[in-house]
Amino acid sequence: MKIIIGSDKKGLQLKDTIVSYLKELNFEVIDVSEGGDKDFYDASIKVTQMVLEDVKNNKGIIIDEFGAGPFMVADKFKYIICAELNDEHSAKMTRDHNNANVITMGSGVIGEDVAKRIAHRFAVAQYSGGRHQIRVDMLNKMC
Amino acid sequence: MKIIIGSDKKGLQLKDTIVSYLKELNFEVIDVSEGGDKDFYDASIKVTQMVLEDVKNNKGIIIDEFGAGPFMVADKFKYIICAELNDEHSAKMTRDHNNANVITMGSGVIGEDVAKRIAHRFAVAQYSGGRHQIRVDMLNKMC
Amino acid sequence: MKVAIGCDHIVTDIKNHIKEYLENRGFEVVDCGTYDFERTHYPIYGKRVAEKVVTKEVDLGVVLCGTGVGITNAVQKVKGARCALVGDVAAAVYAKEELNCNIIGVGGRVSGIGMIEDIMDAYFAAEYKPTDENKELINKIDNLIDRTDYIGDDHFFDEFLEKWDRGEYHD
Amino acid sequence: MKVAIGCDHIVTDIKNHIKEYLENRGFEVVDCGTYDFERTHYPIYGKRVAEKVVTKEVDLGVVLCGTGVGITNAVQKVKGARCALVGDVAAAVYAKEELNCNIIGVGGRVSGIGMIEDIMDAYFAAEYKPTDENKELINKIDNLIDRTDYIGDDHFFDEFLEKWDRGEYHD
Repeated sequence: MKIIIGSDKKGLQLKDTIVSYLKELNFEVIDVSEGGDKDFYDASIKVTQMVLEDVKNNKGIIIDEFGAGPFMVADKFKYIICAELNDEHSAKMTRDHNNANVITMGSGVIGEDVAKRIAHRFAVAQYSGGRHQIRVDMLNKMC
Repeated sequence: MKIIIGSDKKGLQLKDTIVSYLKELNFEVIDVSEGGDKDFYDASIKVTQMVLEDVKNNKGIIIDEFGAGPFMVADKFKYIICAELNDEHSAKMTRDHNNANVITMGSGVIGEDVAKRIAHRFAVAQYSGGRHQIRVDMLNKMC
Repeated sequence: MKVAIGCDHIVTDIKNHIKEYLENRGFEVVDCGTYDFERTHYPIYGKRVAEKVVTKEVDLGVVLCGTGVGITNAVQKVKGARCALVGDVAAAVYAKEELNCNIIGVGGRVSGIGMIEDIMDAYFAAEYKPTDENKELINKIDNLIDRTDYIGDDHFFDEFLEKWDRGEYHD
Repeated sequence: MKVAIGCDHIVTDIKNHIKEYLENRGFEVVDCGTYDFERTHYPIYGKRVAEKVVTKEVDLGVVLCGTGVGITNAVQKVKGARCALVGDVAAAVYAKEELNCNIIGVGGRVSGIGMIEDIMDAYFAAEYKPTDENKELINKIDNLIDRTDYIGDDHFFDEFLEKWDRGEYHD
């Protein structure tokens, strides 16, 4: 499992913090936005496309100031299930129940400690499948 | 009305951002922790004591990594009503209903945009008194 | 202001509360369901809300499930939907002002009802501020999906619902 | 584990939910009220919970009101209480590990029930990690209040309740 991570300039500082943190925890992290991309659109496209290369195993994280823009971009791709996250509770639930393969976070919204916990929970969470699969099948038929 | 603001080193960056932001909005801001205090205790004592000099008019803001330590300190003083804030909703309610005169925020918990909105709402909010005064009287009789 | 609202069975009571809150503001609210607490599937309701918004049957939309993640995903898969899932006022205002967000999502088990009310106030009060830069971004987002064939197709998910009824999805 | 819990009339249903949640974990929960939705005053219940904690009648405490601000203030005014008001797991864990936080506060209209459950899990699982530095900080915090005379005084607020009954507090 690879974790692909990208950001624009406003998300750069938090992105770099999360990259270091996940590397320390021995996750395989690919930083696609060294120095920060021009805008959230470019960062989101890069992360999303690399996640789609192995969509069952890869996970993506996109950071800008609010998380909303990257969510609008990433989630438009078939087989991407993206979660715009502000809290640790959702971070746990979203892979477990929703099979999310990308998350977005806003550096202007959450602090570093909360962001680290969200990233960690997302990185370790497993999809529980079962009854949840019908909803994932429905989403994957769309767009 | 003066807004007294302080922080330890971990809250320094966010504190400086809030100081500039409130000054731009033409509030009278007194920064008691230039460069950041050694720990949250020292910053909290300085802010609290200056708020107490004119407790009906002054407001205080204390920032460290989590907001919890400053809350534990400031709220131990008679006539201080302190709110540990993570969200904009509480920021509005807490002066209106609770007559809070000090708030604390954690730079590791909330992002800059949310922190600015919290600070602004706290700065402009007025105490609505009335039925809420019984609870304030009760708090002020304690400690 | 005409607003479509949708949820899953985890948060129907909170959806009803928001509906009433918006109606008290004078909005006309189109309740796309679900209407009770019987187990159902969030994509059905997310798709319905998004379709009403992108076909201009309503002005804006509100969606929620436990975390908000599931239902906002269904929304986003509809061409023209620009949804934000928020837990604070700052992101709600940004999404509307900068990206002309047309559907706002919240997590009914994540945010409390006072916070949700504040988010609603801020989202509906904010206005899109067009700039050349954000118009181009919005255009790029809207063009990421080509398909529109499932808009208005109420039987689009039937194959999965039949599979569900046959007991083929189980824990 | 013995836990005292208290709330005001705005969030009694959420308090009941948390009580049940903690009992299902095997905790003994002492419900300090309020018990219904009749208008009352948060300092009464915050004081009760804090007193049970600082007199070691229980191990830890949980308090909530709409935002959590009011009731956590009453808690903090009791010598020996070290309360944190949180909306996330990170601050809950920090407060317990570093400051041996003995009463945790949440906002019932701010945080959703799933978030609150997660905060409870994290707070009760975390353990205080004593260091010379944090022991000194805790000591300094505890010494900020001298008075202990109102601990256990159930009539401490009577003068205000009588004034309330006479209709002297009104909007």
